[in-house]
Amino acid sequence: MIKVSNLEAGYGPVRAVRGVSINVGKGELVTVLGANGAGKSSLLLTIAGALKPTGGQVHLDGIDVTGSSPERMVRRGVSMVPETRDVFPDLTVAENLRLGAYIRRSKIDIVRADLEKMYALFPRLQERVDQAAGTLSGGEQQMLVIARAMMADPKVLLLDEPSLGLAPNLVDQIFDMIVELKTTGLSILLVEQNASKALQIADRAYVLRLGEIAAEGSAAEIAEASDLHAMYLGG
Amino acid sequence: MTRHLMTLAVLIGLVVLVVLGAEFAEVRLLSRIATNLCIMLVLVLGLQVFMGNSGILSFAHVGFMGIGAYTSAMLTIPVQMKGMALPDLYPVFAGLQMSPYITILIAGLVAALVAAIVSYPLMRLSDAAAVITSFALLVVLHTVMLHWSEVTNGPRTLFGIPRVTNLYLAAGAAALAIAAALAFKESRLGILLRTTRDDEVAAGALGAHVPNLRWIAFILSALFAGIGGALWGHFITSFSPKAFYLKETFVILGMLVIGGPGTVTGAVFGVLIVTIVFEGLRAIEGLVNQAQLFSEQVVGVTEITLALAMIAVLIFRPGGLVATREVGDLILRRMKLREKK
Amino acid sequence: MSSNALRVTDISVEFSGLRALDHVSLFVEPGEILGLIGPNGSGKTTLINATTGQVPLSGGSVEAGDDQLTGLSPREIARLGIARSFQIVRLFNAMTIAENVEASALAQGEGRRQARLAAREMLGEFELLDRADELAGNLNYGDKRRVEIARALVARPRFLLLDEPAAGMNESETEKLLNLLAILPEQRSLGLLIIDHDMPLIMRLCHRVQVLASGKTIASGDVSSVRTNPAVVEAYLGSSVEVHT
Amino acid sequence: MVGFLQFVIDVLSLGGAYALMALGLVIVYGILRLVNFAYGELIMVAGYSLYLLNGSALPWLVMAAVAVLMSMFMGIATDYVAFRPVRAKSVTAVLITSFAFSTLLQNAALLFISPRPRNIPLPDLFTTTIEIAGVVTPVRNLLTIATAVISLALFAWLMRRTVIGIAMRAAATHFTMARMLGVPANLIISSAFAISGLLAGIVALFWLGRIGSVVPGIGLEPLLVAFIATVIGGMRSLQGAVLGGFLLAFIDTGLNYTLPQDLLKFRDAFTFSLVILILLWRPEGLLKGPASGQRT
Repeated sequence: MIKVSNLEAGYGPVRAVRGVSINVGKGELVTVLGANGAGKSSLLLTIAGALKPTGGQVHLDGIDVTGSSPERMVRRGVSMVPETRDVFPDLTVAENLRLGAYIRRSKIDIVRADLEKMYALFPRLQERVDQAAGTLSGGEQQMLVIARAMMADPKVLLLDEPSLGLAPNLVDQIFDMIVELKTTGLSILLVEQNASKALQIADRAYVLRLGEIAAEGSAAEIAEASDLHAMYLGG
Repeated sequence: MTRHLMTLAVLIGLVVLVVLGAEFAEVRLLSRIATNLCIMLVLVLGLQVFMGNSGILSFAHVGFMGIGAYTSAMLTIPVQMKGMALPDLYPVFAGLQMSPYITILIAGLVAALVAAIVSYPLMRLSDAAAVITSFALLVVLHTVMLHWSEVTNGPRTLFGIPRVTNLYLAAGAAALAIAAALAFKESRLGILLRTTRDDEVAAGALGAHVPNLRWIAFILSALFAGIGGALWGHFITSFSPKAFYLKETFVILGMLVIGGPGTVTGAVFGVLIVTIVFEGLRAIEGLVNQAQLFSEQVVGVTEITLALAMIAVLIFRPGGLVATREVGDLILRRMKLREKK
Repeated sequence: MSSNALRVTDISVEFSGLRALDHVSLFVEPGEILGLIGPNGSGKTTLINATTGQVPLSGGSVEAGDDQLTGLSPREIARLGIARSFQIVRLFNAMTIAENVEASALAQGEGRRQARLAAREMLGEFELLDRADELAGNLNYGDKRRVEIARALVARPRFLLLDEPAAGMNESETEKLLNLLAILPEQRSLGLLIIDHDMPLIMRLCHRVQVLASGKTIASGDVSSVRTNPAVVEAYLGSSVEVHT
Repeated sequence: MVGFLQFVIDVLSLGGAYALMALGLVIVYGILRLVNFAYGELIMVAGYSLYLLNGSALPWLVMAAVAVLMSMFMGIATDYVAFRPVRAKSVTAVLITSFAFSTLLQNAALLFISPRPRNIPLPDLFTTTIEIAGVVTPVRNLLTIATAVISLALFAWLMRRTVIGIAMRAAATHFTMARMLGVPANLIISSAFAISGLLAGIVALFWLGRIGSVVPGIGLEPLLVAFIATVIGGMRSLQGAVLGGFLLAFIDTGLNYTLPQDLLKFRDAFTFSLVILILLWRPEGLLKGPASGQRT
């Protein structure tokens, strides 16, 4: 589905992503683990087109999409949920979701049906349909940004730290929803700090360290083999 | 230290060249142009002191130029002419007539004082808010000049101002302005103010007092503007409030932006280049109008050219022609490079 | 805790209803290096911003020795000898390296001549003297970081707060930085607070470590005890991973 | 009572025009955080379009529509000439380029048309007066009120109900996030400039209708009005712009009614001093606008 080869990216002189190669198959849930500052978010932003790569390629379904603008990536079927959880605070929940379906705005009936699906998946959002998104709780905002990304009907979903700053029971809920989204055949690339949770639901995993891939394998292998503790807390 | 002296020498040398060129050519028009150029130097350097070091665009500058021009005019118009030139003048000033050389300085001080009072609260603002308030300040100053007929003769032309500004006086003032602008830039205050220009937050975290630094530069800038305005008034000898509004603002800003607001060298180069191009265009405009090639007068070509040049400079060379290093610095660096080879 | 320490007592910070810091306390002794760690979004940078007056406190107090810092502006706090660096380097890019460092001394109220001497001396120590007249904006990343630290030190701070000084550095640059920072506290008798994600760096450098998660302190103490603290492990890794030690 | 009604009509008709002007400035500022100094020239462009169409056989409404379209076109052109090339560089750079562009347009009018005022075609309706409850008022004033109400309602509908409107409001807070949903950045920005031009074009009809002619410097006063109104109301809030417009009209009209003659000439100085005071008291204006914002 998505194939990233030797990707390089950074902010000015800072090289955040250094020659990273990963791939995500169709319907696969792949997680990228790593300590803070390992380059996980930069990797996702680069794939989504929000950060310009300085080297390497990104292929989507075999087509070279390296350096496409974010709006084009969405049209090609790659949606991103950034870690900053950017709801549009002054827009209502319904308006946020409507904007999520921007690229499909002419297909009114299909969009309406998808909207109902999202409300079924996130009933909390339906209760707050006309509320300004800025007034939602952190967990509700997380649900909103995921639902909003799904409204573009993506083939690939890039999720950046969905558990960030949420209470444990909410984290469980969010992860349950990610699993449910996966059953629809969606390919998911999940960046997480919460390694144990991510490894429980992922098919495969990569470990990023200082902008480079330090380990890769099935979720079980990674959980088994690599010393996560050393990676996060020093060894 | 040497590089500052080098800069000073080169820039003042340029002024001297302009003076000598104008004198030896023995063309009256050239002398006029050179005098005007030197006055522009004072005004543009004044704007550079504030805008170049603080990074904040100010529209109010020519307002202070106007204050200077009117102050010096009011104090120097011969007593016998005052009844005609300024019929509404307050009686206290009616019998007053001072030496222009003193009033030019007073003009600068009055402009600086007004700037000190009105700008103090504005210096906390940044970005768009700062620019809009400076624009508002220009409108306020203009409105006051337009209607305070006791001092300005209202919207009508004020005449009878003694002509004292000649090429040497203007060139002397320009040389002083160059020295003062350079000295300020390299002074304690100048360095600290430039840190606030490059990064306001980091400057605050070092302990720089952002509003106070800006305020001092703004006052100094108004001092230049006031003196420049007075010199201009004693050169042109009659003017109305129209002379201190958007058109003049545009020219002064254009000179600074094209030359490079960040350096004194840039300000000087900007004045030189724009003046030369302007005079060239104006001559062509004059010829075309004289030949009556078109049914109406051709006007506005100079402004259009300047506007295009400003936009082009900001797109292709955002810092202006001389963006960060003064001319002395550039020369010494080149010499060092050559030595190494 | 001695009376001349930097003391942050029970502070809270709120951003539009969200609690970024929730009753956090810490202290840094002169001559000591304290590491502040925690997962993303745990409030580390906010703590530095709150200490140096960049964000207002909604509760608690900050003192340095006998000086009350609560409610002061960043400028006043800087003048009381608290220096900081930023997560993203913030140099004065259109000014020379020398001017960058000099400005810091000037901002402390030193005269032009002393400031220049102090700046030269500092640049000498940082081996930046031969590049003093280069524009700061043209430096490479590692050098920018070093200029930023030199700029902070020339103000002779009592306490220096560094926000991710090693972020974006390669291993040799990090090593250089580590050697530089390790000797600072004793050499200049200042207290150093350092945030970084590079755990090996924190381990080798810090005398004590404090861990934040979701705006609260979840652990503090010496490096090895913090590493094996179950709450810390959970904050970093999630609950169900076994701890290898 | 008659005096009061007169006052209300004056405030509403002036306020309607002011509010539309302010809205046109804010819609661009809200999204890009950049002030458009060439905004007043949109009025000038509409005016000269009318002048050039004068004498053609077209009905006035068609001429008016063409003038408004020209103003929209020039709005978009402003973006391409003055904003787009320097947008990423600095706030000051854009202020200067838009100021330069403003001067460029004015002088182009001076050069290619004339420095002297040029008459524009107006429908008879604009010059007739009407008596309501004892108050004699130009029909133009009532038309201004009606047009302002309709335009404001349309504008509100556009921003609340259409996808592009919602996208513009979204872009005002998180520009990059809007792009990550597939909203093209350039479309949003061009739309903002087009709407800005549309509003200026509509105001131009009434603004010029009062004077009957157009000169190259015509844009300055409406620009000043828009500045003051937006600063009072809040530079980033659409509602604030409307509020600021009506408030300014209230202040202006109030000063007109109350200030003695010899102080009235300083009215602009008073209102601008007020701007400065308001910015000091509330740098954000009366209404704060969206919670956060970023430039592209």
